[in-house]
Amino acid sequence: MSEPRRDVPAAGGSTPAATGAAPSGFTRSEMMIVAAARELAGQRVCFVGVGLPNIAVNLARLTVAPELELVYESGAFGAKPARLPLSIGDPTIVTGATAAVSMFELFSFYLQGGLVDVGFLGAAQIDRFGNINSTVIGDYEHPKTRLPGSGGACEIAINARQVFVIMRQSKRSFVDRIDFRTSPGNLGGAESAARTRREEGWLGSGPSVVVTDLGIYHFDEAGEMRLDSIHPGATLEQIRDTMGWQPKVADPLPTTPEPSAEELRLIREELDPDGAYTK
Amino acid sequence: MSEPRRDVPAAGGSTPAATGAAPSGFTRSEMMIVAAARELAGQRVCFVGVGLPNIAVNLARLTVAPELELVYESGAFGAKPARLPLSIGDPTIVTGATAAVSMFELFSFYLQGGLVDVGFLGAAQIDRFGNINSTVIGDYEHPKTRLPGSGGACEIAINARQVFVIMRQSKRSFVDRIDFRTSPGNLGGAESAARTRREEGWLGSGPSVVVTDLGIYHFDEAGEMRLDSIHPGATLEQIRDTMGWQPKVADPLPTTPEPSAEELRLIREELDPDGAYTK
Amino acid sequence: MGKVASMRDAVAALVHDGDVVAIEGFTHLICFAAGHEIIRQRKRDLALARLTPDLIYDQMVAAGTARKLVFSWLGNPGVGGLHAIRRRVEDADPAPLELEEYSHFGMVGRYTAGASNLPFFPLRSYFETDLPKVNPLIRPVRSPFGDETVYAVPPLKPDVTVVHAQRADANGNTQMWGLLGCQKEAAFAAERVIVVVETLVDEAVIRADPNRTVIPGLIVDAVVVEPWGAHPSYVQGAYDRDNRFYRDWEAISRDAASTAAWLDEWVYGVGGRAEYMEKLGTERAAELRPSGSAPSGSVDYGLYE
Amino acid sequence: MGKVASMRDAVAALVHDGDVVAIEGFTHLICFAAGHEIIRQRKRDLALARLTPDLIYDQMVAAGTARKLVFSWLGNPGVGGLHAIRRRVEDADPAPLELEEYSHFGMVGRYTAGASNLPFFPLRSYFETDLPKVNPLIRPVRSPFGDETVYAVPPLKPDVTVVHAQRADANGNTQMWGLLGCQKEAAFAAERVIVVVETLVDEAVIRADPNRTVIPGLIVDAVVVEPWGAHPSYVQGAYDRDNRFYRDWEAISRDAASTAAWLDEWVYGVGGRAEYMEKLGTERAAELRPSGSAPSGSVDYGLYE
Repeated sequence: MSEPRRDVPAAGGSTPAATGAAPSGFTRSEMMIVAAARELAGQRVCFVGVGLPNIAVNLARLTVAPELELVYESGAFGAKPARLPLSIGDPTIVTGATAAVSMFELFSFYLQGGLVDVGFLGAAQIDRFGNINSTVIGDYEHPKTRLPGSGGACEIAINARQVFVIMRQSKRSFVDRIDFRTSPGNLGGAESAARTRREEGWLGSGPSVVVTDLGIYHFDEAGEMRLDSIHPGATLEQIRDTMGWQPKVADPLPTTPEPSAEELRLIREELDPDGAYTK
Repeated sequence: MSEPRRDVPAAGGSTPAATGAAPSGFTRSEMMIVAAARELAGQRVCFVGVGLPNIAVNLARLTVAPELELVYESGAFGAKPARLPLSIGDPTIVTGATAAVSMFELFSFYLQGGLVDVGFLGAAQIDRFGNINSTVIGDYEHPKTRLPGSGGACEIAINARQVFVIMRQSKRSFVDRIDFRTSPGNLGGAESAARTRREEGWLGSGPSVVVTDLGIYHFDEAGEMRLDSIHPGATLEQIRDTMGWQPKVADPLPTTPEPSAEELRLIREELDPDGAYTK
Repeated sequence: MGKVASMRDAVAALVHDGDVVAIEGFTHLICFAAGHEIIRQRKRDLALARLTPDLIYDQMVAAGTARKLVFSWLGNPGVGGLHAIRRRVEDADPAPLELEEYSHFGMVGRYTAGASNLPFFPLRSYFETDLPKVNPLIRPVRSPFGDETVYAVPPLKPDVTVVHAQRADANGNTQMWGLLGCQKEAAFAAERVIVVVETLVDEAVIRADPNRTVIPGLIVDAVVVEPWGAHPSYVQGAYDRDNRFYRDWEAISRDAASTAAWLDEWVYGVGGRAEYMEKLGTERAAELRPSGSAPSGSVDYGLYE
Repeated sequence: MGKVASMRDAVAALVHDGDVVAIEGFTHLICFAAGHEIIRQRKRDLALARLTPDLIYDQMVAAGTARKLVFSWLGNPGVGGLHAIRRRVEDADPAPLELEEYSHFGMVGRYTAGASNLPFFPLRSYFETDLPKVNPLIRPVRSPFGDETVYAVPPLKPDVTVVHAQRADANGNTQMWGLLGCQKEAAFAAERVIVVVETLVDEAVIRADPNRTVIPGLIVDAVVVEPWGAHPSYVQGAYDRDNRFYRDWEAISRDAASTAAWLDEWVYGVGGRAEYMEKLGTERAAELRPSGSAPSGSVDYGLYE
């Protein structure tokens, strides 16, 4: 499962920076969702787990990307859920879908077959090149924390045309060196990554955006994360305090436009009326 | 398709030996079907095309092998045809079947997965070791006669636990040396074939019986065809005149018991009432 | 109307000279209507892929559309040979025809590798046969576990795959039942997909039974509504195989002139499938209808609101 | 009654200490009832295979049935961790647990190779990840076409696969709808297969819709009729996922003592699934029913007489 476990309230406490509302009457989670949705403009097929990516994708369909088609990692395609799905395999994503397919078909024909434009990944750890760890903290054989593992993440990273990462920032998660590489990003840099992808026949061109509770990062020519937009209310100091390396910062650095009234209405009234994911 | 094209009336003239009724009011085709059906005693799962094998298998279900299950090469399983199927993909084998599966599933899980006890093959040419040609007469690049080719025959020969061959005898078809090896039999002999099968991981143990219009052959310790039973009305001279090599003959050589009244009734009234295959 | 197009427009836009074309369907749902339109539009130098070329490729080869066949079984099942193809193969009459030959499972593996973007598909076949000797694209591959060697076939990625089905919606979400062959794999493997259906249905019909969907609209370029488009093959639940035509073809195709005359009358001489069916006559069509219905019954997906 | 057996008899006869056991189902149709019976019968040293071990394997691991997990994603989806498993992995408490780890597609490929009797399954995954470093059974394989190298996983052939489904006949012909996961592959790959169904149906129901059959009776050893056998997971059209229990498990399983107490009460303390459901209460069960029906509609296979 590619859903970022840490995005779910029950999964444990938020990081300090993620706590509390942003200045203008919307939460950091709402800003994160809106920012991710806007990044989906022009995209077509998303491979998606539930939780924040699901809401972001559905918001995008209602706003910037009406043509977006969802492939759920559980095998539902073209879902029209009658309620907000509570898990990646919620029966509500199957009833009324255009197709429900086996995992073999999903991973072979949809994902590896090259039909997926955008895959979403969460992470326990990410480094500056977008390499991701969701397997263990500490040593693999004797882990300090045993995390869920790859699920479909490593094949999503390799076969989705591009990868979107949605996760909250913290010193624990934005690290100089990840403990285990579950999903490859830009490896040691853009040039070697491009060569490797070509030689090994990857369909994907790697991570294209990281949306956090504090800002939006893209990857520069060196393949390194660069802060390209800072969310309203966040500061560069907060950004730096929640990362294990000194991030590159766009100059000038724009502020992410606030969620519009319509975007907020859609989230609050239609996509997550109980606030399960966006409180 | 594994059905032997030559078994079908429209496919062209019969060989001389196959012409005419056997002595006691049954045809050579009927004798052939009955002999093949009896050989199926104790078998469970058959991979089958239409035509003679289909009738033989259904006769066996009604007589010596009530537990027999049919896997049609077109993907129907557990068929209960409401009429005699006229082709391997006749819709009557699908309506009322217990399963209808894709070719991928059929060849991967049923056949290569090892569920098939008996596969049926026809042949344009067969040699003394049961190696089969259904591809070309003459040189492959410049064939004298272009035959249908393998279809599923080569994987049936390798993965069905054993192979039954049903074909009429003639000098053209029972040959010293086949022009092209489409489906492997006992290769150059039993010993090398057993070693090859073991080393290459075949599931099948090769051909176990050849039923013709004149007799029944099994394979001896050397892996060579041996005439084990001669049909009523056939002579050893006829046998030898319709083979390209001097066949081994069991001593004593029993005569195949004639079709029983019940066997003939089942064929004529239930399995092939129009005599499409058994005239 | 989404992707709905006429057969003429779909073939004109999506099938090009020189393409690798797969009109799939194992005995069932063979789209003769698309093959005939390709003949009428005088497409040339096609590489025709199909497990069982069947009458439709014999007709397309006779009409000069093809330079090559990629196949596993070449015959008129239960009847005889494919004589237009045999003339070209045995006598180069009127021109040679390139053959690239596999077994059924090899073809299925090729489509599966194509659909899955795999560089090869492994299978336990071809051992000790002459097929790898005459087809250099059947190659041994060594397992990285233990010492075993099996065979491998390369991906087959048609430029166009044509699939006939019982029904689809205007977006190309396609459902079929009965024998499924390898249409799914051939469609996912293809660059472009034409779906031809007996009936265009509302999206709600598709959405009522998502497990019945074999091909998602996502990979479909055109939906052609062409009832009887599979005749003389058949459509489960809609019409039977026209075995008489399969038998008739044996005589028609044994001679180049009678084959050409048949093409003139039944392909070039009609504007499309509707006219072809008119010519065939309602009586013959009526004979091919099932004798009754055999409903699948309905299952419940449940409302989860 | 063909292969119909009680859960107790099926598990006693078909699951043995030391077996490789797969109770499959991706979020849907997870057979908790079989897992609980395996716990009650105190099976030991099992190697448990599943893409997502989910709560059922956390419970089976907590109960001491397992020596090993073969898996791809270890968590309580949307909620948290699997704490009994984590205690054994992180702290060897009360004993170590062997892990053999793949990705989802790797597991699917393993079952597919097992079902197909292939020595390996190739896939485009694992490039530049650390997974092959910690699992020597993920190995590179070179394509015989061109220079490409992809990865391969070995076949997985469970001794027993358990599949939950909506319905089967007494011979084990099994139909399911909704998310299909990789139950088909896991069942064909297995030495023995137990099918657990909500409803036993007449063979005629199966035969009415042959395309709906996912597992043929041919490979099934026992059919267990156990309504609600997938709770707290779900059965499309029959009942919803009990998300409350998934959340509750987070607290229950964080502590070894409360986990043991839960097992005492809900597994050892009941004779089987019927008693478990009685204990759960009709009110909670009623809440899990779908809010209405969503019929698939019927298709026509046609009578061909």
